Amino acid sequence: MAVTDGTGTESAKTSARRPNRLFKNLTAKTASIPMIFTALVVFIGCTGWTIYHSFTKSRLLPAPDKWVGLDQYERLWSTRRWLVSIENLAIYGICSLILSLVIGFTLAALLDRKIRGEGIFRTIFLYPFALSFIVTGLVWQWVLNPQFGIQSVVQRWGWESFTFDPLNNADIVIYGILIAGIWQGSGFIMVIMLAGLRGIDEDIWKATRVEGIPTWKTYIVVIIPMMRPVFVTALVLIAAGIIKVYDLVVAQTSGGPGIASEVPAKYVIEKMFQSQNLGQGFAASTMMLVSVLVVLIPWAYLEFGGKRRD
Amino acid sequence: MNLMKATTAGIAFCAAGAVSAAELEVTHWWTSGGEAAAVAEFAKALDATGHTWVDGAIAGSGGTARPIIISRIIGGDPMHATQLNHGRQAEELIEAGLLLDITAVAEAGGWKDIINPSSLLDSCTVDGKIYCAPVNIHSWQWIWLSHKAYEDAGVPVPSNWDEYVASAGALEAAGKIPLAMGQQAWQSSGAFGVINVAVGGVELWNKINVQKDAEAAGGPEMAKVFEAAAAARAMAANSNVQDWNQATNLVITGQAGGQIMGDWAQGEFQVAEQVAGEDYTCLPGLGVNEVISTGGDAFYFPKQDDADIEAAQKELAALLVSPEVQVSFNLKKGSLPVRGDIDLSSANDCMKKGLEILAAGNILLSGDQVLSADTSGQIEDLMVEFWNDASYSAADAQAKYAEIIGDAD
Amino acid sequence: MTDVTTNTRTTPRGTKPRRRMSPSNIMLYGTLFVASVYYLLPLYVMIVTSLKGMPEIRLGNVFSPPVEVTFEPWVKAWAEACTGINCDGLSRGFWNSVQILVPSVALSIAIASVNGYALSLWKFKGSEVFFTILIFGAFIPYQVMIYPMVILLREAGEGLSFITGTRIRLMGSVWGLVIVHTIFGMPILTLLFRNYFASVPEELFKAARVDGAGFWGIYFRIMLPMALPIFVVAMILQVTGIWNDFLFGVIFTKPDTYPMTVQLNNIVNSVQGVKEYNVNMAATLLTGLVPLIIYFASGKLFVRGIAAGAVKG
Amino acid sequence: MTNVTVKDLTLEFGAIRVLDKLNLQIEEGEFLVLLGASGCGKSTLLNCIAGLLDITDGEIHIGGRNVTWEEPSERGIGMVFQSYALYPQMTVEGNLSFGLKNAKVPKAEIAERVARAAEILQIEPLLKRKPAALSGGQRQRVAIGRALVRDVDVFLFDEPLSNLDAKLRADLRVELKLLHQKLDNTMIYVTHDQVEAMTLADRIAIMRGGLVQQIASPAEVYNRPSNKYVAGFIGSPTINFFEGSITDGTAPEFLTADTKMALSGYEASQGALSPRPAWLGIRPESVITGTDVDAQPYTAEITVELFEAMGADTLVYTTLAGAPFRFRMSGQARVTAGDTLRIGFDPAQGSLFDKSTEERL
Repeated sequence: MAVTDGTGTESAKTSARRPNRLFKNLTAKTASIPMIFTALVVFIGCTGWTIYHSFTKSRLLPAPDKWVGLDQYERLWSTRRWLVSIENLAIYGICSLILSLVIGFTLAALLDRKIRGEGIFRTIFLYPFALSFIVTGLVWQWVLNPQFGIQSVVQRWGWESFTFDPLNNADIVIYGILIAGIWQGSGFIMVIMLAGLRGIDEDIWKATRVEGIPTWKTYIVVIIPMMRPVFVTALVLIAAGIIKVYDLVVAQTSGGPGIASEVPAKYVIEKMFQSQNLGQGFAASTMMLVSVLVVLIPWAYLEFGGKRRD
Repeated sequence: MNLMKATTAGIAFCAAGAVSAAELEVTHWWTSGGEAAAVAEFAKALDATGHTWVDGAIAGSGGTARPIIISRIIGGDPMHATQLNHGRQAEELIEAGLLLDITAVAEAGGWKDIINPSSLLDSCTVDGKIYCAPVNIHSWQWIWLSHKAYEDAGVPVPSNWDEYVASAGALEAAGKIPLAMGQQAWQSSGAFGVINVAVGGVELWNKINVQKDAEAAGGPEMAKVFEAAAAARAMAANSNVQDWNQATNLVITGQAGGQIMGDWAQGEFQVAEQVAGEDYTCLPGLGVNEVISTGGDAFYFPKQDDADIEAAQKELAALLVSPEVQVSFNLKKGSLPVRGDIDLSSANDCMKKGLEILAAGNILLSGDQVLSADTSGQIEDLMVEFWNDASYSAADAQAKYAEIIGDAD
Repeated sequence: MTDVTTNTRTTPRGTKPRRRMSPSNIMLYGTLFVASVYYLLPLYVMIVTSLKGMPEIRLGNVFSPPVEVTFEPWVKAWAEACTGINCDGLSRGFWNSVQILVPSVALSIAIASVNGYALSLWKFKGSEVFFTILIFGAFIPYQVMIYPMVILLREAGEGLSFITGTRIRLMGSVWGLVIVHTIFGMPILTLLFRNYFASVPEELFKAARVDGAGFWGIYFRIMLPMALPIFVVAMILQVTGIWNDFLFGVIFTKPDTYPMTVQLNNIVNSVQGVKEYNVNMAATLLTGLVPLIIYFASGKLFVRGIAAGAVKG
Repeated sequence: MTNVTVKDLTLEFGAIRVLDKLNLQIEEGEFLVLLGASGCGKSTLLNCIAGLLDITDGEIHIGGRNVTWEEPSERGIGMVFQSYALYPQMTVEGNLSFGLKNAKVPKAEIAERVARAAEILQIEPLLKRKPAALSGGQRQRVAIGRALVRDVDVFLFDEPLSNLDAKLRADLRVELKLLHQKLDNTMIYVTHDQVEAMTLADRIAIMRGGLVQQIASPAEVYNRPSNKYVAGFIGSPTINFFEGSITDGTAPEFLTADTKMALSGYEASQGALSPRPAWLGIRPESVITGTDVDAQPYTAEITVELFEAMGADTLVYTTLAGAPFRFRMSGQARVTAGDTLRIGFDPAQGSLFDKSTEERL
C-alpha cells in the first residue's frame, strides 16, 4: 500500500490545486500500458471474441454473421468425446494437483534435511522441467511401451505375468499420462517448496524439537500451514498447466486408445483446426474458461480482494 | 504433341507477364524421406525457371500444419503456395477472396482435358473458377497381406475380404494378429470407409457420403457394413500399435496377417525390400469391389499484392501439372499422376493395378471431396471409439453414424 | 599401559551415538534414490537410444545399453536430417532459435518486471483488476488465442503502417513473435516480479522517493540491482518456455527464420516413413541442450531466486 | 515562527478514516515527538507530511509553502526510517549522494556535503562500504546522514531507533539530541517509546485513533495529562487509577471504596471541582515511604504483595482501596513480600478525570 488514490471530496480549498487524478502516477500508468493492453485487449478482448464466435457457425474462418445461438453448446454436451475429455481432465487434474504437491513437498522436505549431495538430487529432480511436453510425452511413450519398455524388462527378469501397459489400456491410460506429467512438472514444484522451506524460521524447528514433536508431525501441523502462500503459488502454476495439457497427450497417446485419453484442450484444438469447425472449438474453449472462472473467481477474491490492508 | 503444347502454353503464359526472378515460399507437410525427395522434384523444376523455391515444410498434417497455414493466410502474411488436401477445405478461403484464381493457367494448360479423373479438377473449382493445382492421387481402398504370416499359419493367402475373415481363426491359432491396425482416429475412420465401399458397394457409399442420406446410413445394408467392421475390430483386438507404419511393420515382419491402409503403405514395403506378389499381396477394394477413391494433394496459391510474385505463382501452378514434373514427382512419391496422358512404365505391380482401375473409371470421390472436415472429424471420433472399445455395439455405432450423416452439410 | 589407550571407550563422555546409518537416514537416502531413478530413467533411455543403431533398437528393449556405440544419429540429427528438401538437420534452426530467444526473453522480462514493480509499489486505481485479468490469462490454452492474435497482429501492423507511413508487418516478422512471447509470458512473470517487489521493504521505496527518485529512477537505480535473483528465475523460465515453443515460432515466422523446434517437429513428428528413433532421441537431446545446460548451470541460483521472494504470496 | 503546519488533515483508506481533521503546528527549530501506541496514526501522519501518502482532505504547509500536492523530494524534508532503508547495492557514499544526484547538485558540492555529513556523524571511515558490512548503529547513522546531506529545514524520523538494542538506542538518542542542538532544525519524530519522547522532545503530541490527544511539553504531559488515556500511556510504571467520585462539600474529597482522599489544593483545569463520578490517577513516583509519610495528606498501611528490585529503585505491588496499586521506593530499601508498610501521598498532586468523558478535571 505504498501510494493510494484518495477518494477525496472536492474541498481542497487552497491555491495549490489538487492534481487531476488521471495524471497522478502518470509514469506508472504509462509504464503499465503494455500490461493494460494485454489484459484488456488480448485477454479480455480475445476471450470476448472467442465467446462471441462460439455462438456462430464459424467453420474454417470466423464468421461473425452466422449466428446460431446455443447450437454449438448443445452439440458439445451431446458429444461423447467431450464428456470423456472432461472426465479425464478431472481425474488428471485432481491427481496431478495432489501428486505434484505431495511429491514436490516430500522431495523438498527430504532435500531440506541437510543431506549430502543436495545439489545433485535437486538437479536430477528439476531437469525434466527444461524439456518440452512433446519430448516428455515421446520418452514416456517409449518407457511405457509394453513391447520394449518397463513391462518387457520386468517380464524378462522372470516375472512373466507382470503387466504394466497404461498406454494401451483404456481404463488406466490417463494415469500413464499422469506419470509423465508429474515427471516433467514436479521438480519445479519441489523447487518452490524448497524455497518455501528455506524461508521457515530455524527457531520453529528448535521449538518443536524441544517440545519433542516428531519431525513428520512438525511438517504437517506446523510447517505446511506456515507455507500457505507457497502452496498457493504452486497451486496456480499447477492448475494453469493442467488446463492447458495438450502437447503431452498428443505426443504420448494422441488421445488413444480410442478416445480414452482425450482432454478438453485437445478437443478444442482439433475441432478448430482439424475439423475446421471454429464455432465448436470456441464453444468448448468457452466452457473451459467458464470452469476456470468458477474456480478462480472465489480464489482471486480471497487472495487479492480480501486483504487490501497490509 | 498435345502434351508439348500444353506445357509450352503454360510457360508462355507466365513468361508473358515480364517475369522477374521471385522467391516462392511453399508450405507443405511432406517430410519423410520419400516425400521430401518428391518435393525436391518440384523445387528442382521451379529453380530451373529462374525462381527460387523456399521450402516451408511442417511435419504432421492437419492439426499441426493447418493452423499454421490458415493463420498465415488470414494474418495477411501468406506463403506463396501451400499444400492443402483439395476438396472442401479451401472453400471458405476462396469465398473470402484470399486465394488466387488460376483459371487462366488451367485453360492455357488445357487441364480440363488432361486431368483424370476430372473430379480432381472439380474439387479445385468454385463458381467456375479454378483455384488449385492437383498434383497426385492417393487411394485408400487397399488391404495388404503378409505371405509370411499365412505360410506360418498354413493357410493360403486370401484373395478377397470374405476369405480373409475366414482365415482369421487360423492366423490366431498360429499366434498372429489377423488384422493390424494403428489406433489413431484417421486410421479407424479410413479403414471403416474402405470396408464400407467393399461390403456395401459404391452405390450405397455415394448415397450416404455424397447425398447425405441418413436413412441409408441407418438402413439394413449399412448394418452389414457395421457388422463387418465389428468383425474386423475383433480381428484387430490384439493390435496395440499407434502409428500406421508400425502396423505396416507388423505385416512386413509376418506378425500380422494384413492391414487395411492406403497406397502410401507401399512405401514401407519397398523400404523393407519386399516384392509385391512374392512377399505381400495387395487387394484393391479389399478384393471385393475393385474401386479406388481419388483423393489427393493439391496446391493453392494465396493472393499476394505483388504482380511479379503472382506471375511466378502462376508459373509454378503450370509447372506442377506439367508432364515431366508429374512423372518425376509421382514416381518418388509412390502416388498416381493426375494426368491421364502419361505413362508410368516403371510403376510396380500394385501401382499398376491402381492405374488400371483408374483407367477403367472405377473411381470414387474421396472423403475429403464430399464431406466437410467437421463431419469427417465427427466420424473419426465415432470410429476411433468404435474400433477401440469392443463393447460398443455395431447397432449403437450405426445409430450415431446415421445421426452424423443426417447433420452433415 | 596399553589398556589405557585402548579403553578410550569408557571415558565418562561416552561415545557419540552413531547417526550415519540410522534407519531414518536409510529411509531418507533410499527414497531420494528411488525418486532419482524415476527422474533419470527417461534421460537414460534417450541417451542410450541415441547411441544405438536402428537394427539394435528394433531388437532390444529400451533400457539395454548399446552394444555398438554410434554417434551417427547425433551427426544426422544435427547436420543431415531433412526438413522437407533442406537436409541440414537441426543446425539450420539453432541460430534462428537464438535470434528469437534473445529479444523475446529480454522484452518479456523487461515488461513483466516493470509490471510487477508498478503493481507492487505504484498501485493505481484498477491496477489490481488488470493484474487479476492477467492471472486469468495464464489459464487460457494458447491455441485458443491463435486466431484472435493473428488478427490482432495484422491490424496492429496495419495501424503502425498507417501511423508511421511506412509498411510495417508484425505478422511474419521476428518482432511479431517477440510480442506474442511477451504477451503470453506476462501472467506468470508479472506474478513473479510482483511478489518479489512486494517483499522489498516499503521504507526503501519511500526513502528513494524522499531522495527525489521517480518511477524510473527507483526502478533502475534501486529495484533492478536488488532484483537480480528474480531476474535469474524469470530468465530461466522464459528461456525454457521460448526455446521449447513450437506453435508460435512456426506461425509467426517464415521458413528462413524457423526455430529449431520446427526441425525437431519435422524429424520427430513425421507421419510417414520409418521412424528413426535414435535420430529422434539425438535430436530431442540436442534441442533440449540449451535449457538443460542452463538448468544444470544455474539450478542453485534458480532455487535461491525463488526463495528470494517469488513464493511470498 | 511556524515551520510545519497541518490543517484539517483527513486520510481515509477506503471506508476507514485513519486521520480525522487533524491540526498541528510546529515551530521552527522545534523537536516534536509523535507518540502513541501502534496503529494510532502517528506514522501515517508522518508519511502524509513527507508526501508519501496522498491525503484525502486538508492542507500541509512546510516553511510557509503549501506543499499538499508536492512530491516528497520537493518539500524540503529529510527522512529517517526504522529499517534504515539504505540502498543495499550502493556504498555509504552512494547512499548519501543519491538524493543530491537526483536533484542534479554539482559534483563538487555533493562531495562537500557528503564529507560534512560524514564528519558530523563520524562515519568517514565507512564511506566506501556497503550497508551489509555495517552494524545496526552505523547503518542508522548513515540513514541520518542521508537526511543530513539534503540540507533541509525539516527532518522526519520514523521510529529510527526501534531496531537497535537497548544500549545502542540510548547512545544514539543522546547523539540525536546533540545533533538537534547543533543543527537547530525542525524535527518531527515518531516513536512508541516514551523514554525517547520524554528525553528528546520539546513538545510531545500523543496520538490515539487518528486524533491528537494532547500536545505539550514533556513535563506538562507527565504532570498534567489532558485525559485518562494520556495519563495511562505516559509514565513507567503506569499510573495508578482509583475509580470513585468527588464528594460534595466545601473541601472536595475523592471517595473510592470506603476510602476518602482529600483534594484540597487540586488545580482544576476549569473553575472548581464539582461532585461527579471520576477517576483519580496517582503516579507511582509520588508515593512516599519512611519517615516523611505522616506529613502527607493521605496515608495508608499496605502489605507488599510483590516487588521488583531494579537497582536504582524498587517497585512494589500492592492493593489499595480495593484497587491494584504500584509505587516506587528507593533501590536501597529492603522489602520482602508480606511486609507491611506505611505509605503516603498527596491526592491533590494526582490527576482527576471525568468518569464518562475521561477528560481532565
